[in-house]
Amino acid sequence: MEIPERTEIIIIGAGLMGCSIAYHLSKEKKEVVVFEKRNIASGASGRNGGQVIQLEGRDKNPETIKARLEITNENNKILKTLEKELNYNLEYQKIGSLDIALTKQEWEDIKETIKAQKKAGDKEIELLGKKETLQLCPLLTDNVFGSRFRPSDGTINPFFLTHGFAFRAQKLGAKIFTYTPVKKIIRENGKAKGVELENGKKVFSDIVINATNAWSIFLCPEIDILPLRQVAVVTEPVANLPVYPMEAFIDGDAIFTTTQTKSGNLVAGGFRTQARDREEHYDESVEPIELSGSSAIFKRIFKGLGDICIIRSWSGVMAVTGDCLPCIGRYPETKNLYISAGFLNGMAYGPIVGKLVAELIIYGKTSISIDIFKPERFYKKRINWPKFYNYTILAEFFARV
Amino acid sequence: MKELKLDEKTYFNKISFPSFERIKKGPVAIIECIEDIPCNPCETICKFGAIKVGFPITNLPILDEEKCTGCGRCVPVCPGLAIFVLDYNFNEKDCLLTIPYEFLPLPEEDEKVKCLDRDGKFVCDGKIIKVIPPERNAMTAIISFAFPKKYYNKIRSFKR
Amino acid sequence: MEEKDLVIIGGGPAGLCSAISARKKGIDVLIIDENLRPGGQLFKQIHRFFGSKEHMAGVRGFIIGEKLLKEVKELGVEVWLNSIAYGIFKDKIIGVIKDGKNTHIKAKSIIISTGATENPLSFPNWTLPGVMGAGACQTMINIHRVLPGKKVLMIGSGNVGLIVSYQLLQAGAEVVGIVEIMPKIGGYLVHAAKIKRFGVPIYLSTTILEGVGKDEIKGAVICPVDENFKPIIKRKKYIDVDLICIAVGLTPLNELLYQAGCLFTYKGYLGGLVALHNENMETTVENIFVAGDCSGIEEASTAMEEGKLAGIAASEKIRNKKWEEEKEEIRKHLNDFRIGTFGEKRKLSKEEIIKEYYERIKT
Amino acid sequence: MKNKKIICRCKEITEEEIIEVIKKGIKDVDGIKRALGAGMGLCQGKTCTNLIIKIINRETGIPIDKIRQQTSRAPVRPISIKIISE
Amino acid sequence: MKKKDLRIYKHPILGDMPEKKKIYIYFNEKKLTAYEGEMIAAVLYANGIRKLRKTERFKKPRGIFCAIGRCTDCVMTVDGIPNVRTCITPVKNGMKIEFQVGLGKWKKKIW
Repeated sequence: MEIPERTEIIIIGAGLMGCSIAYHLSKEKKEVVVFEKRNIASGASGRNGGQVIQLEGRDKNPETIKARLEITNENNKILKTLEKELNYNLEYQKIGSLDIALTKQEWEDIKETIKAQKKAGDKEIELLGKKETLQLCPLLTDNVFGSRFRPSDGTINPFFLTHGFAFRAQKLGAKIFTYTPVKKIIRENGKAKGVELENGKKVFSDIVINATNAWSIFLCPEIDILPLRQVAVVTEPVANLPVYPMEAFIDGDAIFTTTQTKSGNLVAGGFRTQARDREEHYDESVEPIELSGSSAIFKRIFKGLGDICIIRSWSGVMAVTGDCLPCIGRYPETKNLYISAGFLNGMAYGPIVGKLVAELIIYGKTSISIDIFKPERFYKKRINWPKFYNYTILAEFFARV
Repeated sequence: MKELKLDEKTYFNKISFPSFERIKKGPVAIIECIEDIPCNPCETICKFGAIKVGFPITNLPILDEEKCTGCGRCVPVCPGLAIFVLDYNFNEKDCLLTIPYEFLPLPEEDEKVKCLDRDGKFVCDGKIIKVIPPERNAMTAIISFAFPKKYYNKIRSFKR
Repeated sequence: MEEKDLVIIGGGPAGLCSAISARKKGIDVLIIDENLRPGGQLFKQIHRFFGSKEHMAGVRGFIIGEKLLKEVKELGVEVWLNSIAYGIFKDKIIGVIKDGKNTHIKAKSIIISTGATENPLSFPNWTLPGVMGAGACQTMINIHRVLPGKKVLMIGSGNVGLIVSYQLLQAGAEVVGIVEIMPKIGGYLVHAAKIKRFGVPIYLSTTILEGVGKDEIKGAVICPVDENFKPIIKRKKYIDVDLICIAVGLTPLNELLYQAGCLFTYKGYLGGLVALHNENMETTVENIFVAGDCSGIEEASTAMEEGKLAGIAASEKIRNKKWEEEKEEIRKHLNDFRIGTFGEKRKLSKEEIIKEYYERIKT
Repeated sequence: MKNKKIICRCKEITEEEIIEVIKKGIKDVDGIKRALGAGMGLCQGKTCTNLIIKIINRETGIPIDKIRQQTSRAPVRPISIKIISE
Repeated sequence: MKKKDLRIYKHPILGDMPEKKKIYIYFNEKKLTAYEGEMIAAVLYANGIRKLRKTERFKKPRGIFCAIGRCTDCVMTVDGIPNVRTCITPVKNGMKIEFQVGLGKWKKKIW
């Protein structure tokens, strides 16, 4: 397949966002070319637990809760029928998710969060006491205080989801070029004209979309999106364990456990990273302390899983914006340039965001408001990110601002 | 189905096969090693300097048939089990072939055996004459068996 | 965290020899091996090795193994058995599971001698019990001393296929045949002659179409191929076997080298992807050395020489001394081995590796 | 299942499935792993990687030395949680 | 019993099998003789048992493939723990080995 001289739309990045956008645009008969530095789903889309969690974290802000719920609810709706639509096995299972409290303080925080989220209009979430939590998940440690349960959350195979979009998009005419890194976006007179590839070749287009998440800043430096490294371990496949996508805080770190795939591999991980400066967050090797630390999550959260074997570890880089919400929409001051980046929890967004970005490009507006995610909010705004950071330091940073 | 065939032609003209004159004179080593294998224990072990590999050690071993006494020391040391000793004049009608043997159970002296060619095909009957037990040669037994002279260049093995 | 001068991962012929040569230079050496005893594949090699007197020619592999073990013991090399080096991390930190405990060792220098892995060959029903690697079969009969089948079909006539067939005969099995897809055998004729004279047929230009059986292998369908290696289906033939062994080559085991960040190159004659290294067996990561099959598939004899070389070279750096003459002597031995039909190509590949090492280390 | 050739023994991915994905444009081992899960089973691709390379080579004509190979991550053997977490 | 024993007691190169302590293991409740130091899968193969498990997706039987603990084909449920690589796990007296179906079941109570 030859790289064309020009095309209607160029998408940079073949992660979940890029592929979902490519699919939705191709469906509308747009001519789409995707450039990817490595493979499909090589970045965060292939390095996550596959949790579909609508309101990850402990959001207590009614405004963001509403906006996030509106969009992720729609995402869940899409997921219900997506397997059929893409004709691809996605291993989607709607089994609910838990946010568990392992200390009294966490338990108070969860109760407060639920209060705030219910008040903001969330009718679904439940507060489970210790007994109910253990009933739902008898594997959990007896040290659990209680949990937040959201029944409509679940898990999906992140590889298959991304490939499902990619393959379908290709079938509809999209061209995906892997191992074809983009050097820069060509911008002239306030307009995006196309991209220049690493090999020097220029490809022109009417529209350019930056969907490179943690790598976004290299192409669109005006919006300061921070890479945040995550480490996880994967176990051998285990049959029939009552495990849900779970969030918790341990020693100030956000951690998660889940079943990554239907075949029963358990995944545990979090932002338990040894990385210090920005550069190191892109490092995809795993340190010994990260490997043992991530494995230890299983012991902290569950009881009796000690004999299950770890078969793999990985690290990958998520992305954080100045307010922890993604940047989606038209790029300020540069016509025909769009961005969809800054995701910490892409599975809950990918399918719907692809659809909304396509709507925005084709119709100039979206069926659901994405105002809260608009890129303007950080455009050319210097964020005083800490030079050395991990999750804990960032949490403090956000608490301060 | 095409099979790998091994017979006297495989080795003829490719090695310094002792001349028939020499064979008739008495015990002599037959070295069926026709590839450039980096290996020379046969040269090292021969007290009479009858086997030459030289340098490089991938050279094919060359037998000096006049120097060879047919002592048989080279038989168990060949990693390829490719050296035999033939005593053409064992008796009036039979010749005697000495081969390395690494199987159990060992045959017994005087035992009747079926003689096989290089492809393992039955050729004629024969008789075990001598068995040197494996312990003496790092677990390679040395067996001498007799069969009609006319098969001297055909037979290389036996079954019981 | 424990700190060590030299850690050798894999106590096969290469690893043991590098330990011996480094220990002789006064280096504190630790060998990590995942088996219950070191020696690697030597203990299943019950045949006599080729070579010359200096290289224990004519001695059986497992006897060489015992000799090396004795030497390692006498020299006081520390050996961790039943220990898994599960990862190499930054700054030469090795993760090891020893006695059921997770430990980390920081090494000044590491020699990776993890050996090779058998190549698979897929055909219908190759997943059934009764299909296994030839090396696996060799482990079963010579280490575990259990016959995994009584009537055997061997796929591949390289030296491994030929030698394991012979050893199957020694273990009391019947080898129904050896199939080879090429028009000539892959290994040495002497090895082929050893089994032919006991009546084992070697089918050339022939392949396996499928394994037959419901729960276990009961037979196999073999079939001649044309000059383009396409099976001539109408001439296929069913044979009764209960074990199919796959002997279609080896691939260097380079997972740890990859984790250590070493650069690789592809060399078909050496079994696939191999770590770039210089004439001292040092990889593109300083103070990480490689030796034996994991630096390219050759023989145990070359593995041992490479091991010695790596052992001395690693010692040079640790002690800040030079033993150039000794190394030169070993290189000479290596060149002695790398001649002949198989050796020549490997020698060339090895030279290319060293050349590429210097090209890539610059950039 | 009859006469289907399994390539990844752990996840039981067949040759047909791999070829189908290659036809969709995936041309390296890592890509096949991500698209199908081949090589992500208990053995972590130790057996199937070479076979997948050969299939890619046969289907696409890309020389074997140009086909990107799978990566490796610790641990190289399955290790129980209770041991590795210490 | 003797008839089915596929151990190689006498070997032309390796000599007689060294004497080892006799122990017993159970395969699906059937009592089998084993010798200390033997690997689980080797004991089963010695007794003519080559089907060690059935796979998850296609429900096909599997046995030993690599014999060195890499391929994970020989995994079985040992003392209630599934996915144990039996080709490199030595037997212990009284060990309970079970044919594993699919991913296996944790017989050992884990919660």
